[in-house]
Amino acid sequence: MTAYRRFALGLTVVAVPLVLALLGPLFVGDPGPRGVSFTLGGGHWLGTDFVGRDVWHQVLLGGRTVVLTALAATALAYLVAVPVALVSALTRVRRLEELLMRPLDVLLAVPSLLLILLVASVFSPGAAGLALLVALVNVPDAARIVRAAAGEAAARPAVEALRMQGETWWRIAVGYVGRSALRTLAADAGIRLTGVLYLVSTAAFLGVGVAPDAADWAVMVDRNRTGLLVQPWAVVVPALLIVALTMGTNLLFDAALEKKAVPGAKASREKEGRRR
Amino acid sequence: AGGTDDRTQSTSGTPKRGGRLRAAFAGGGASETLDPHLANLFADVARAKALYDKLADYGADLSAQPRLAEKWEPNKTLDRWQVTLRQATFHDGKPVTAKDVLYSYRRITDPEQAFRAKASLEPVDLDASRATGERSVEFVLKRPTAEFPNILAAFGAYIVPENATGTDFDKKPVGSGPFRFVSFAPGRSAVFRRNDDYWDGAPHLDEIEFVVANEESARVNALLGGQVEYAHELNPTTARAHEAGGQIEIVRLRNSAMQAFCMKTDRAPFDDKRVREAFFLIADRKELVDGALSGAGEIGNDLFGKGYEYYAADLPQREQDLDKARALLKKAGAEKLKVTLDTSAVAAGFTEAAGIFRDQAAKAGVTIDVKMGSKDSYWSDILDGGTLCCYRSGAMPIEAHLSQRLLTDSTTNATKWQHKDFDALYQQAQSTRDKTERAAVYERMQRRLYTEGGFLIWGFADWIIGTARTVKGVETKAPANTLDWARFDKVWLA
Amino acid sequence: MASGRSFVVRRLLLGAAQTMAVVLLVFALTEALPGDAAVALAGDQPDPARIAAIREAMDLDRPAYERLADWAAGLLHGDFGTSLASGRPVTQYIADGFGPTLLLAALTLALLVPLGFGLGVLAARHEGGLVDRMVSSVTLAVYAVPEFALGVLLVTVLALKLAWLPPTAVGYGTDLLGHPAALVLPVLVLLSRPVCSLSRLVRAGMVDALASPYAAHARRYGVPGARVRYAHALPNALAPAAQQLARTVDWLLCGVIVVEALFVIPGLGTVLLNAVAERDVPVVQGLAVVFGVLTVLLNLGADLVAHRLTPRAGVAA
Amino acid sequence: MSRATQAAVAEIRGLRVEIDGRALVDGVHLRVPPGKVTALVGASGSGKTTTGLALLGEYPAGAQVTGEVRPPGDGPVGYVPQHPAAVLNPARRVRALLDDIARPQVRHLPRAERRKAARALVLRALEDAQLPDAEALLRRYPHQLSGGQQQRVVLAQALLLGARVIVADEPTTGQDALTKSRIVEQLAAVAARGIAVVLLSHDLDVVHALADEVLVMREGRVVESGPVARLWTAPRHEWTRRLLDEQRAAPKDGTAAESGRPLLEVRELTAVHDRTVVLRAPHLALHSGECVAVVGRSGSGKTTLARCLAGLHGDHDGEILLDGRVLPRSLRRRDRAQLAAVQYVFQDARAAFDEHRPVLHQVARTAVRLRGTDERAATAEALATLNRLGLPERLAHRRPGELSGGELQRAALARALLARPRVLICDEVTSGLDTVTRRGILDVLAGLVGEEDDLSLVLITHDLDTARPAHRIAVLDAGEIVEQGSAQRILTAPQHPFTIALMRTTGRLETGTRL
Ligand SMILES: Nc1ncnc2c1ncn2[C@@H]1O[C@H](COP(=O)(O)OP(=O)(O)OP(=O)(O)O)[C@@H](O)[C@H]1O
Ligand SMILES: Nc1ncnc2c1ncn2[C@@H]1O[C@H](COP(=O)(O)OP(=O)(O)OP(=O)(O)O)[C@@H](O)[C@H]1O
Ligand SMILES: [Mg+2]
Ligand SMILES: [Mg+2]
Repeated sequence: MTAYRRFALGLTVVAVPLVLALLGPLFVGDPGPRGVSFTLGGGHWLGTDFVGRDVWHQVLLGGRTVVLTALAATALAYLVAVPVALVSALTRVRRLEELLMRPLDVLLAVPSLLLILLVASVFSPGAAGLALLVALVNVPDAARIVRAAAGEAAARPAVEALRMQGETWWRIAVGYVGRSALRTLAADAGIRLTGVLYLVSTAAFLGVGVAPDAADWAVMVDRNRTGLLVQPWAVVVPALLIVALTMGTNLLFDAALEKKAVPGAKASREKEGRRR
Repeated sequence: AGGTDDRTQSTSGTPKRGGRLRAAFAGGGASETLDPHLANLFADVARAKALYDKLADYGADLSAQPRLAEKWEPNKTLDRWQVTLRQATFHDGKPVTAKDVLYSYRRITDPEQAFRAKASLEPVDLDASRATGERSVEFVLKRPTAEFPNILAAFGAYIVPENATGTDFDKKPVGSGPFRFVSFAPGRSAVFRRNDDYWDGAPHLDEIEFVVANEESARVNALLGGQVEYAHELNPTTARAHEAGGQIEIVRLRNSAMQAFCMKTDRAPFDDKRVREAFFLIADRKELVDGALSGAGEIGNDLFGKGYEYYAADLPQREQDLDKARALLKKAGAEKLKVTLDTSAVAAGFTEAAGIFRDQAAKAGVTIDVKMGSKDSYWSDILDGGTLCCYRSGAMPIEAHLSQRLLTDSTTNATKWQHKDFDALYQQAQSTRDKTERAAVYERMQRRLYTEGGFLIWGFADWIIGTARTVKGVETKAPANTLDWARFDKVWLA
Repeated sequence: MASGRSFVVRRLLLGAAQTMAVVLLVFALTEALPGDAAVALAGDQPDPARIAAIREAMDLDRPAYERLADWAAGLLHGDFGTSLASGRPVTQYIADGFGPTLLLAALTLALLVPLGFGLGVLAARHEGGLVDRMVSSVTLAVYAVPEFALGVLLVTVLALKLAWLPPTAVGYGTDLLGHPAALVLPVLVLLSRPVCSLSRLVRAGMVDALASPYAAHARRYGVPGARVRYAHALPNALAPAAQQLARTVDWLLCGVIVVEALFVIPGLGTVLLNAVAERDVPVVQGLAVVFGVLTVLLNLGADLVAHRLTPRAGVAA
Repeated sequence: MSRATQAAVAEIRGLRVEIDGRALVDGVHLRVPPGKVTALVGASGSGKTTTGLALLGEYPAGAQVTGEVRPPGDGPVGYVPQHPAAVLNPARRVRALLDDIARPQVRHLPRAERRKAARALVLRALEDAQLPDAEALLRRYPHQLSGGQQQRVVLAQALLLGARVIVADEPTTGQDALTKSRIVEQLAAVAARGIAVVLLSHDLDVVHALADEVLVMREGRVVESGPVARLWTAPRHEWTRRLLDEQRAAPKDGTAAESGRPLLEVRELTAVHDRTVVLRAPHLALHSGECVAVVGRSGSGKTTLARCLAGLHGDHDGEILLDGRVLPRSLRRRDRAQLAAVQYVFQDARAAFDEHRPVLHQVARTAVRLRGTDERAATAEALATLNRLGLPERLAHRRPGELSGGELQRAALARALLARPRVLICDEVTSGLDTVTRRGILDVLAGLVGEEDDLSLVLITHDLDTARPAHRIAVLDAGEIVEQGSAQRILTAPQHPFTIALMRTTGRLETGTRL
C-alpha cells in the first residue's frame, strides 16, 4: 500500500528505459537504407543519426549494452572497492591501511585519459575489458568514499562486541559496518552508474570496448552531439533515456532505504499516532 | 538559395578599408610557434601566410601561381631554373633578395632540422644553386623537374629574412607578408597589423587577430555571438543549420579534402588486383558522402584531384556493383573475406566512413572489422601496418600526390604502390616540356590507378568556413591549402 | 593533537613517495603509448626519415630511463625541463594554464559548497517528501545530461538567443577576471555534476544523522533547526562528502577538458590534452608532478576531515 | 494536601501505546505538578521509559497511541535518557554540546557579555551535575568519558536548559553512592525551585530520598500510586511489596576466597588514555570459581580495567595472564578459546548491539562462533539462557531498539554467557534492573559460579549491595587500587578512607534521609 506508493515514482521513471533496453532488441525491425546524416523525415520518425541511420532503430538497439556494461562495471568497481575500504576501516594496523589505500591514491592522480588511451592502443579490449577498465578507474574513488562512510561505524562498540563474539570478518565488515554505510554506498553507486555510462562512451570513441558507431545510448549522445541543433532527437532521446535510468534507479534506492519513521522527530510521530 | 546570391556579393562590391577581423581556427595549444617553416596546422599556415610569402602558391586548380617570384624559366633539360624575384620588402624595410631566398631554402633543408618542406625541396641541389643577381636565383636540380614551380609553392616553403633564427620568430617575426607582427600568445591568439607597403597592395583590414578554439562548436558559438567574424573548419551539420538562417555566411570550399580507403597492394588480400577492383565496386559513394560527410562533398572516382589541373575527368564514374564485386572475389578465391579496417578519430568522417563501408561490404559477403587506432600516431601506424585503412588528403597538385605517395621511393607510400614502369612514367612526365604531352602521360598514370590502384577514393569533402555577414571578399573557389584560402589581405569588413 | 601532527607528517612523507609513483607511472604510460613526439609532430606526413631526424633533434633516440633520470635530476633543482614540441620551459606551460583553471575552480567551489550541502541537507530534511523527490530528481537529471549537451544548451539559450552572456571566452586569453560575464556559463556547466554527487552524498549521510538520537536530543532542547542540521548532524554526515569534495576539486584543477574546450578557456586540462596528443613527455611529466602533489594534498585534507569527525576511530579495539 | 488543586504542568490520561496490537503501556494516568518529584518505579520492561517519552510527546516508531497526553506547554523539557551515550554527538566536544544549550539562555544579554555568561552557566551546570575538573572535560569527546561521566554530562545539559519539567530516566545508574547522593541533592534543589521532576528509576533508595509521589508500574499498567511515605510504609499492591522487600533483604555475603594458582592474573598494569595514566593495577588475581567485585567511583577506571582484561584496550603496559600464560593484548590476536575464556559484558548495552539484527540471533552467534555449536542448537541455547534471565521468547525475536534498557542489559549478559566463559567480566550489568530482577540475575550468576566450577566473575559496580555476594572486593579510586580483600572484611571493616566514605554514603542513602 504505502510501500507501493513509495516506489511508484522511481518505478515509473525507470520503467521506460528499462523496458526499451531489455525488450527493444526483440522488436527492432530491418534497419532500412541509410539516409543523409542528421536529417528529419524520410520515414525516420526520430530522424537519422551521424551516419545516416534511423535513430529510433538505434534507440531500440542501444539500451542493452548500456545497462549491462554500466551495471557490470559499477558492480565490479564496488566488488573491489568495498572490501578494500572495509579492511582499511577495520584494521588497527596503520601500515595495512596505508598499503591498501595509498596506491589507490596514486591511481587517482594519474589522468584517466592517459589510462584509457593506453589501454585503447595497447590491448584492444572488448566489452568485458572495457567493463574492467572502467571499474578500475572507479575503484579508488569508490574505495575512499566507502572508507569515509565506514570509518565511524567501524569504531562503534557494537563492532567491539562482535569481535568479542569471535564473529567472522565478513559478518563484521559487510553485515554490520557495510550495512551502516549502506545509504552512502547506494547514493554513491547511483551516481557512479551514470558516470560509468559516459565513460563507456568516451572509451568507445578512443577505441575501447564497443565500436565507435555502436548502437548504445551513451555513444549516441556523444557521437550525435554535432547535430544537436539540426537534428536534436538523436541526442535528446537517448539522453532522456539515460536521465530516466539514472533518476529512476536513484529514486528506487531512496525509496528502498527510506526510514520508516524517524525516531525523535516529533512531528511525524504525532501524525502517525493520530492516524491510528 | 539566398546563400548563392550573398556569396557572389561577398566577393564583389567596393572594398572598405579599416577594422579588425577576428578569425577562429583550431590550433596546436601552448606549443604553437610563428616559425613559418614549422607550420603544420591550418592555423599555422594562416598565420604564416599573413606574415610571410612563398615564391609561388597554388591557384584554385592547384597550378602554381607566381608570388614573390615574378617569373621562372627552365633550361632545355628542365634541370636548371632561373627565378626572378619581384620587388618586395620585409617588414623591417629591407628588400627581399636572392640571398634571403637561398637562406630560407637552406634553413628548410638543414639536415640537423626536420622541417616539413624539406621533402618537397629534395629535388633542388642547393649547394649548386646560387644568386645570379640581387633579385634572381638560379636553381640547380638533381633531375629534370617539369613541375618545379610546384616546389616553390610547397607547403611551408616560406621566405624569411637572411639569418632569421628560431628565437626571432616568436618574439619579433619579420616577413614580407601583408600583415606585420603585433603580438602572439601561443595557443590563444596572434594579432597582426596591416602592412601598408605590401607588394600586392595593402590589405583592407587594419588588424587581424587569429584566435584559437579547438572545439568546432566553440568556433560556431563565438561566430554567432559576435566574438569572431571568421570561423574556420565547420561541420557540415553546422553549415546546414545556419545556411538558411542568414545569421552568418557559410562558405564551402569545394574539393578540399580527398576521402579514401587505402589498400596495401603488396599484401594479401589486396595484392590481387581483382580484390582491389571488387572493393572499388563495393563502395556506394553516395551513401558514404551522405553518411560520413553529411552530404557536404562530392563523390570520388578513385582518382585524386577532382577539378585540379591534369585530372583525368573522362574516366567513367564508378558505381556500386555488388554482383560483380562478389564474382570478382570469387574468382580471386576470396569469398568470405575478412579484413580489418583501421580508422581513428584523427579526421572528420573517418569513423563514420569506416562504419558505413563495413555495412556495405557485408552485403558483398566481406566481413570488415573496424579497428579504432590512436589518433596521435595514426598516420605513421598506417603507413606500413595493416591492410586497409581510412585515408584523407588535403589539396595538392596531382603531381605532388603521385610523387609523394605512389613512387617506389615515395616517403609516404601508404598503398605500397611500387611499380618500376609507373616510376618511369613519372620521370617521363617530369622531363616533358610540353604541357599537353605531359598531361597525356599523367592521364596514362591515372588510368592505371583507376583500374588497379590502391586508393579507393570515394569522395571529396567541402571545406566549410563561416563568416559574419559583414565580412566580404572571402574567396569561395579556393580549396584548403591554396593561395586564396585563409587569405585575409583581400577581405574587408562592410 | 600530537597524534594528528604525526599523522600529517607521515602522510606527507608518503605523499612524496606517492607523487614519485605518479610521475613514474605517468612516464611509463606516456612512453607506452604508441608513437612519440616525433611521430605526433610528423602528423599526416609520416616520412620515416623525417621522423628519425626529429627524434634525433629531440634527443628521443636516447633510452627512456636516461631521459627520465635527466629530467628527475633537473627537477631536484626546481627545473621542470623544456617542452619537446616548442622548446619553451614547462613551468611556463603550467603557469599559463594554472591561472584560468584556478579561477574557474575557485568560483565553482565557492558556489558548489553552499549549494551542494544546502540541497543535500534540504533533501534529507524532507526525506521521502515532495521536496526531497524534487531536489533529487532535478539534480540527478542535470547530472545525467552530458556536460557537452548542457553547455550547448546553455550557450544557445543564454548567450545566443537571449544574448545575456558571451558564448565563449575566446580571445580573452588568461585575462578572464576582466570578463566576468564569460565565466558564468562555464561555472554553471562545471557545477552541474558535482552539485548532484555532493548533495546526494550529503543527503545520504544526513538522513541517518538527522534521525539519530543526538539530533533528536538537540531538537528537544530547542537548539534552532538550522543549527541542529549544520552543527550537529552535518559533521557526522560529512566524511564521505569531504572525500567527494576533494575529488571534485581534483577534477576542477586537472580535468575540466570539455568545459575548457567548449568555452575556449586555456586551462590545465587543455594543456594536458595537447601535451598527451603531442607526446610532449616533459610537459606531461610536469603536469603529473602538479597533479600528484595536488591529489596528495587534497586526499590528506579529506582524510583529516574524516579523522577529525570520527574521533573514536583512533581508540576502538 | 493541596496537591490536587495545584495545576499540573503536564498530564497523561488513559495512555495506551500499542505496537503490533501489543500494549507497551496501558491506561496510565500521570500528573506532573510543579515543584514536585514524581517517581515511576517498576520492573524492567514495565513501561517507565515509554511513559516518560510520552510526556515529551515521543513514541516508539510505528506505535499507535490512544488516550490523552498533555505535554508541558511552552519551552523544552529537560530529559535525561536511559542511555546517555546515544544522545551525545560523537563528533562534537562536550563544550560544544553544552554551549549550544547555554546560548539561548544568554540571548537577552548584550552581545559582548554573552560568551562569558554562557561559560559561567556551563561551568555551573557541570558543577551541579557533579563533574569536577570542568576544563579538561569540556575539551573531550563523548567517547572519552566514562559511562557515569556521560550520564552526568547529559544531566548537566538538562540542568542547563532551565526547563520547567525534567524527565530523568534512570539518572543515577552509572553513579557511585557518593556522586549519587549529591545528584539526589541537586534534583531536590531543582524541585525546590518549582521545577517539576519526573523520575523514572528502580533505584528505590533514590526514589525514597527524592520522590513526593510514586507510581508503581508493572507490565505497562500502574498498579499502585501514592505519596512516597505511604507507599514505603504501607504498600497496598503485592508487587510493590515485593520490590520493597527485595531491597530490604540483605543479600547473602560471599564466602572467603580460595587460594591456589589464580585463573586470571594482572601484573603491573598501567592503562593510558591519550597519554594520561588512568589506571594502575600492580596486582590483581582472580581464582577459579571466585567472584571479585571491582568497586569504585564513577570515572575511577573500572571500565578501563575491564577493557584491558577483555583485550579491548590495547594502550596499556604490564601483563595479563590466563592460567599463567600471557593473554594477547588485543582481542584480535586472541584465539577462539581465549576469546571464549574471557568475556566482557559492555556497560552500555544499547551501543554494544547491532541495531539491525534480532537480539536472539546476536546472542546465539556467540555459541556458533566460539564454541562451534550449530545454528539450531545455539538458538535453542540462547533462548534458554535468555529465559533464565527473564526474557521471554517474544522479546528475543525483536531488534535491540525494541527492548527496554533492562531487557537489553540482560540480553547482553546472555550473549556473553553463551560463550561458556571461564572469566566473565560484568560491567554494571545490574544497573538498569529493578530490585527483583537484579536479585534474580545475581542469583543466576552466583549459581553459575557455584555450580560450574570454572566460571569466575569480575563484577564491576559502584553499588556495594551488588558487590556484597562477591568473594573478594577491590576498591578503585582515581585509577589506583586502594584496597583489596575479602568481601566481608571490606564491607565490615573498611580501612582506606575512601572505602569508608563510600560505605557511609551508601548507608545514609538507604535510610532515606533527605539531606
Ligand atoms: N519500539 C518498541 N517496539 C516494541 N516493543 C517495545 C519498543 N520499545 C519498548 N518496547 C517494549 O515495551 C516494554 C516497555 O518498555 P520500556 O522501555 O518503557 O520499559 P522500562 O520500564 O523503561 O524498562 P527498563 O527499566 O528495563 O528500562 C518493554 O517490554 C519493551 O520490550
Ligand atoms: N578515550 C579516553 N580518552 C581520555 N580519557 C578517557 C578516555 N576514556 C576514558 N577516559 C577517562 O578515564 C577515566 C576512567 O574511565 P572508565 O571508563 O574506566 O571509568 P569507570 O570507572 O568505568 O567509570 P563509570 O563508573 O562512570 O563507568 C575517566 O576519568 C575517563 O574520563
Ligand atoms: Mg527504561
Ligand atoms: Mg565504566
